[in-house]
Amino acid sequence: MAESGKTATKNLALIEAINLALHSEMGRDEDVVVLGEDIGKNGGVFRATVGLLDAYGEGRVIDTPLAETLVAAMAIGLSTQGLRPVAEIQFSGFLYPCVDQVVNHATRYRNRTRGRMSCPLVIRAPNGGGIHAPEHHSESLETTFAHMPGLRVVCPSSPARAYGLLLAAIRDPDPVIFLEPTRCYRLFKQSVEDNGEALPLDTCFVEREGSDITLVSWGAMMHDTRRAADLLAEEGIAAEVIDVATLKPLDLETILTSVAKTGRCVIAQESARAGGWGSEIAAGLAEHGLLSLFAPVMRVSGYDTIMPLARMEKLFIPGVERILKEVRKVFEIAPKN
Amino acid sequence: MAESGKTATKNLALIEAINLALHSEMGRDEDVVVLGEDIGKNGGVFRATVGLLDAYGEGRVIDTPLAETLVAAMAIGLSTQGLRPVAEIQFSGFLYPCVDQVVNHATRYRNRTRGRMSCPLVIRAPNGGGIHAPEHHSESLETTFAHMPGLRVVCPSSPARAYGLLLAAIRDPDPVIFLEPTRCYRLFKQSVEDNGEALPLDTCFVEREGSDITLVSWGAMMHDTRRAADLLAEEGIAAEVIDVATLKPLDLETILTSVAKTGRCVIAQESARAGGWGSEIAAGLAEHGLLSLFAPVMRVSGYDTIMPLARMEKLFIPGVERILKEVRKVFEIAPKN
Amino acid sequence: MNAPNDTAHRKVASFEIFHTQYLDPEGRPTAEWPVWAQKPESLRELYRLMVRTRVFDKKAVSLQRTGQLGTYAACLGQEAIGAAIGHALAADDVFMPAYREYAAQFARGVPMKDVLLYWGGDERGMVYPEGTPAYHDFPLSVPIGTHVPHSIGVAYAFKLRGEKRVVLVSCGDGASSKGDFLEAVSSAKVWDLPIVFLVNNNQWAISLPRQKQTGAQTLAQKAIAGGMPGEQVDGNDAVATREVLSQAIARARNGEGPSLVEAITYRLHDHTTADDARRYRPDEEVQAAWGNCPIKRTKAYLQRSGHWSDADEQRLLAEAAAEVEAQVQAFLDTEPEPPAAIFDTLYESLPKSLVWQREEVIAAGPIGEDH
Amino acid sequence: MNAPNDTAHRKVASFEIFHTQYLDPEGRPTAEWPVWAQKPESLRELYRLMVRTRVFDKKAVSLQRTGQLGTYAACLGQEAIGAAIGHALAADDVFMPAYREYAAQFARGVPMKDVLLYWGGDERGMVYPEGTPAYHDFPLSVPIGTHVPHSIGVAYAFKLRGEKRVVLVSCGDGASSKGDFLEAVSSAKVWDLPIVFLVNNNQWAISLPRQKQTGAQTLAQKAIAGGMPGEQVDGNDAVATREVLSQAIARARNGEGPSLVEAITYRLHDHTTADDARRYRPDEEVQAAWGNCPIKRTKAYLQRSGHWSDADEQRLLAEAAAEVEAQVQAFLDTEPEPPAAIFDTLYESLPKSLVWQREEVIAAGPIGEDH
Ligand SMILES: Cc1ncc(C[n+]2csc(CCOP(=O)(O)OP(=O)(O)O)c2C)c(N)n1
Ligand SMILES: Cc1ncc(C[n+]2csc(CCOP(=O)(O)OP(=O)(O)O)c2C)c(N)n1
Ligand SMILES: [Mg+2]
Ligand SMILES: [Mg+2]
Repeated sequence: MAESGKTATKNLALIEAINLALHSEMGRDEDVVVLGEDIGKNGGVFRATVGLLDAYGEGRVIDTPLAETLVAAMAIGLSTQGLRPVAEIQFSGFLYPCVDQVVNHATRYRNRTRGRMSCPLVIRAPNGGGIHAPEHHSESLETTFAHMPGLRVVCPSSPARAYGLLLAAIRDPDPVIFLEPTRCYRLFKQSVEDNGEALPLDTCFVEREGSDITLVSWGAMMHDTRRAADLLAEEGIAAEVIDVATLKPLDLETILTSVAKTGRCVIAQESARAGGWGSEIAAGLAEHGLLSLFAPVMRVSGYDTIMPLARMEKLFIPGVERILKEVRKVFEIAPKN
Repeated sequence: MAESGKTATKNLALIEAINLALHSEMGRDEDVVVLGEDIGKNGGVFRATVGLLDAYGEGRVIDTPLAETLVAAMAIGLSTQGLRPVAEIQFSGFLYPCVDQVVNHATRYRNRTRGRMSCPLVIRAPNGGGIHAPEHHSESLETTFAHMPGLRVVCPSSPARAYGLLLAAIRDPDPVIFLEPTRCYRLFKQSVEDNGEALPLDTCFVEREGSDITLVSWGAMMHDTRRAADLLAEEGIAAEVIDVATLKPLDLETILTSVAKTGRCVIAQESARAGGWGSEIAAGLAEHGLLSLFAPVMRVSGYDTIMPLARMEKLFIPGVERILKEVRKVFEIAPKN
Repeated sequence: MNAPNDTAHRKVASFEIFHTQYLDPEGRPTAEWPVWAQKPESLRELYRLMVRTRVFDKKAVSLQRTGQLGTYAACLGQEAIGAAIGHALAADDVFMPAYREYAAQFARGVPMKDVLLYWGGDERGMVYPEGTPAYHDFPLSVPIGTHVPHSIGVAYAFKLRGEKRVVLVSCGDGASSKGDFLEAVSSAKVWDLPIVFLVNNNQWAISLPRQKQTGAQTLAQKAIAGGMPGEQVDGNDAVATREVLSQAIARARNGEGPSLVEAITYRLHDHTTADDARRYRPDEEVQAAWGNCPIKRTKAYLQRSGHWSDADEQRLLAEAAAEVEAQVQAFLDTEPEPPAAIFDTLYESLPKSLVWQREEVIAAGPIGEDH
Repeated sequence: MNAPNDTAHRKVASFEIFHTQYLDPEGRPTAEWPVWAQKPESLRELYRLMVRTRVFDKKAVSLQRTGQLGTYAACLGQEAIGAAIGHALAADDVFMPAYREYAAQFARGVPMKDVLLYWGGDERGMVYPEGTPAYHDFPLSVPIGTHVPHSIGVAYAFKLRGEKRVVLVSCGDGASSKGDFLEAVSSAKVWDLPIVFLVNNNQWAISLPRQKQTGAQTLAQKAIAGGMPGEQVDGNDAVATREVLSQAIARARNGEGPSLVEAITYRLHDHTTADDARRYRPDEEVQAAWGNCPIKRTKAYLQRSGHWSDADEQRLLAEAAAEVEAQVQAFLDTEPEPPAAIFDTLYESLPKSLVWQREEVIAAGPIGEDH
């Protein structure tokens, strides 16, 4: 597996890395099946499953009727029989009908049977706005799921990480919600090695080291966070950038270690502010990092309002400017010495 | 309305106060209808709707088929026609099938039609554990809903507050999720005046003043929090006790004002810890109250595990002991001068 | 399972599903028409509405292709269903559309501009003008099938108040697999609610063909699960669709309860402008379906019977083009809302704890014009 | 809507629903019995299972009444359905119960003690012994109807692997209104999956009578919405229920796809021990329903035909009492799990960030014995 010297390296967009991971894992493990709406001949509305039907056939590439509760429930049933279903929900706004099945069954069969049964399944969906899509196509669902015990929630932010985290999610023996950053699907390419190596599902990634402030984010907002760090660097501010990647279980350690060094923290999320995952991280800092903090923990976030339709969505999604604004507030209260 | 001298005062348990509020508001406003499973002849599995069928008839007291998505959707339809539906979901664990309807429609009709339509509805459900009920009957759902824009989420903690807040919820022109503390339904009685007066839906209640530490909670955990404050008082620690009551929109001001005075804060919630509403409050403190904090903000909470069946549920639900333990940690770090 | 015939077995229920057609694809009547349809002006009105809708639809697609509109869901080839709904409903009935019944919306007073605003990403496209029947209609519904059970509450409200109003809720063949739809159909008859469930069966749900959507031989028979009448109609036959809907509406209005109508049509266009149907369906199928075009057959009938001249056609096309042009212009001229709008109708009045967010958005200033 | 008969209307589908009964309430055969049932021992086995289940059921209720068990859902009067399932399924088939089919669970190897543990609030009541058919069955399902669509995934897995196994999933009349149930029924036939949907129609869903649950005349006809066979059976007739289920299972196993069986019975007990049915249903109805008791009629037949003596009855009752007593004792003797158990099977291995929570629970010590 790990003989990466022998494996092909390709320059891929994030959606292509997802497709590669699916191809690669379906080839490696015949228990992996994919299911969802329009994932067969059509290859998925975002093309994540292109080519799978031809390569693995109708049995393992399952076009489902238009019924998201059924998709989740079917994945549960498949997973209890030792298969490894990877279900696609077309947009995260249509994940809500899966919530009952996920929280009342997928996360519970193992626990309620004390290990006799299990649900090694993945539910993938594009997440977040920024592509001028119709109503209900731009929602951010990560916190709704991350609050649920027994789940893993993963939000990749780059092609290489999407590849490695999706492999990990498929191989994980428990249910995983895998939320892909829609607006990064084709935003940039990255070299991805098809080496079959999974990334860890319990670790935040420190992408960039810095001593002045810790910037924490995940998913699509990582893109803006990276750009913010670049701009800050030009001003002589060294930001440490952390990609949370796996929101649940949360690797607070890595964030605490960073904040212990920098004393400042800004968290950037796209979802509505109240009760978002940024609040969980800030609460962790308020409990375990209070004494290292020089300044308030600022959250940059979507507003507590309905995601606007396309024409106004930019007002909702926080970009680089809003991140920088909060960073400046932090340095105003606690200037660099 | 407010001529309280003329109205009857009764000593009521919380569930009786709910019933009184429903009776009273159905009498006052003929647009109020109630719907749900077993709410008619049976009077609700917890007896919240007892007597309504006899008093107001089959038209306004609607026994529905066993379909929670339908119950939520029907409430939405009713509310768009100017009625004021109050839907009961039998246990909060069965609220999940309502999530899609609530987040994708109830909270949105007003916004998406720029005010042409609206959804003045209430969905009530018992919430939380502690009554040795079967599987799925002891869940805590408040944060799942409180994260959703456009909603109000209310968790009453006493008979009088349940009465006043439920009236407010029914009269509110927007959707309200009303989560009643199951284990307090018959735990204690309180004098409740049937005066038709609603309580505010945007205010935390400072129940008890104190200068040493702020204890924040809501719903059933208020009961334990009150007892913790009593015990602390015996030790000479003056706890200020805040009942959040309306989780969304959150009145952070009142909590900040208190913490500015006490410098210490412990938040008690029954739900799973990660991404619970306690995290939202702690994050608010980490942002706006950092400079007044003498000690870390501690969260007392259920664990990040599935609510155990009855035999072990006590291990999950934090009681007075766990609250006191966190309070002691706070005073260890920041002793009373 | 064959019908058993011994004393152990007793038949307890039986059901039949009928299909109705009055006008065949060549524009020839297949039976004696209902009285209303025998008046030439009735059919001319349906025809005009279908043509105006098609002119609009084509324009909307081209606006999208030229970057002036967001994703758009065309109704090409399905105009008869919308037109029939528009004509069958009374002004104070309530229409709950899915998203391909623009003809019905136009008939009920939705300006074409509003449909463009909606797909252009502007919430004001769901406001609809006061004083029109559309003012108490529902907006388009994107989460498939989820609007269908709202009809239960709306119709219950009518019944409770003794109002003789009817709800017509439409959705696609795909939607007929959703729990929300199925729960509504299962329970509407419990209260004998005045609802017509219209399943717009255009044979495809994006790439899923009808026969993979459910094992049921017809979608009309989903009605049987709710104990209500279910029937099929040729959805490209405006006469039959209008007639079948009118009868279902009349039953509902008379207290006879709900019905389900499956209108069979074909989605001639891609699913939306974001879709490329060539990936999953053969071109021959689409070509063959053009032969069933509802506009073609209505025109053939009207012309053959001497109720429509070439001059009529020219005038209609010119009027429709002018109307669409004006509406497109009105759409393009619509300034974006002020930023505060994203908070202003969130609640009836904004909770005080959110005021700072609204102020932040205002302070950040209006968005650039890149929609 | 009456059946129309002019050239505009064409019949496109028709359906019939049958009801099967072999043994009437007085214990008299209503038709020639299937071969298997003609062997006296077959019926005696069903009878024994029903009686053991009733003895258990009564004991469970009394344990609850004396504070030794949590809320319990009795199966009084519904024993024939569980017994028929238990006998109709093959060992490696999969059974997905709702919660009133204890007889089937016992037949498949679930110890009575496990059922008590479950209602006693102990997750170990869902573990089931390795080596029994129950080991690959599903546990009881409390969120009504939500387990039904799991059958789609399980049956799909069988089909994909070419295994000739069948899933039988049971649920109540109330469950037949849930979207989860309806979505599963709507789609099972798409893949011709080997599933039997069993609707245990005991006339009541807590306080809601069957006729307020849906407008459908029968629940069997919900099958029509999925294009599969649907039929009613007298669920208090163990012969008919076993026969109808066996046929549906055989069809499924032979690749002929899913079926839906509505077994008509009556809930003689309160909904659960937490319910008081006198609030909402007349006592006369319950008294009348006792006349249909499945145990009474089976015994009447066996005795009349000379296949069951008073001595047989005495022996069975004594054996059942002893069995139940032993199981109750085993239940009462079961020590609570160690506190760490609430974390130990949450994930396959506990994420490191949760280890402190497990340690905190352990440090707090075991709970007091107040269950
Ligand atoms: C709940 C939900 N799931 C998925 C989608 C994505 N989607 C949009 S339209 C569509 C197909 C709808 O098919 P049908 O109901 O037949 O309507 P049609 O588009 O053919 O008119 C899908 C899957 C959605 N909008 N909502
Ligand atoms: C989703 C859900 N909603 C509500 C309940 C509460 N509840 C428990 S049993 C029941 C009635 C079930 O009726 P039915 O399906 O006919 O089964 P029965 O109990 O009659 O066997 C209800 C409403 C539940 N357990 N799950
Ligand atoms: Mg369609
Ligand atoms: Mg029942």
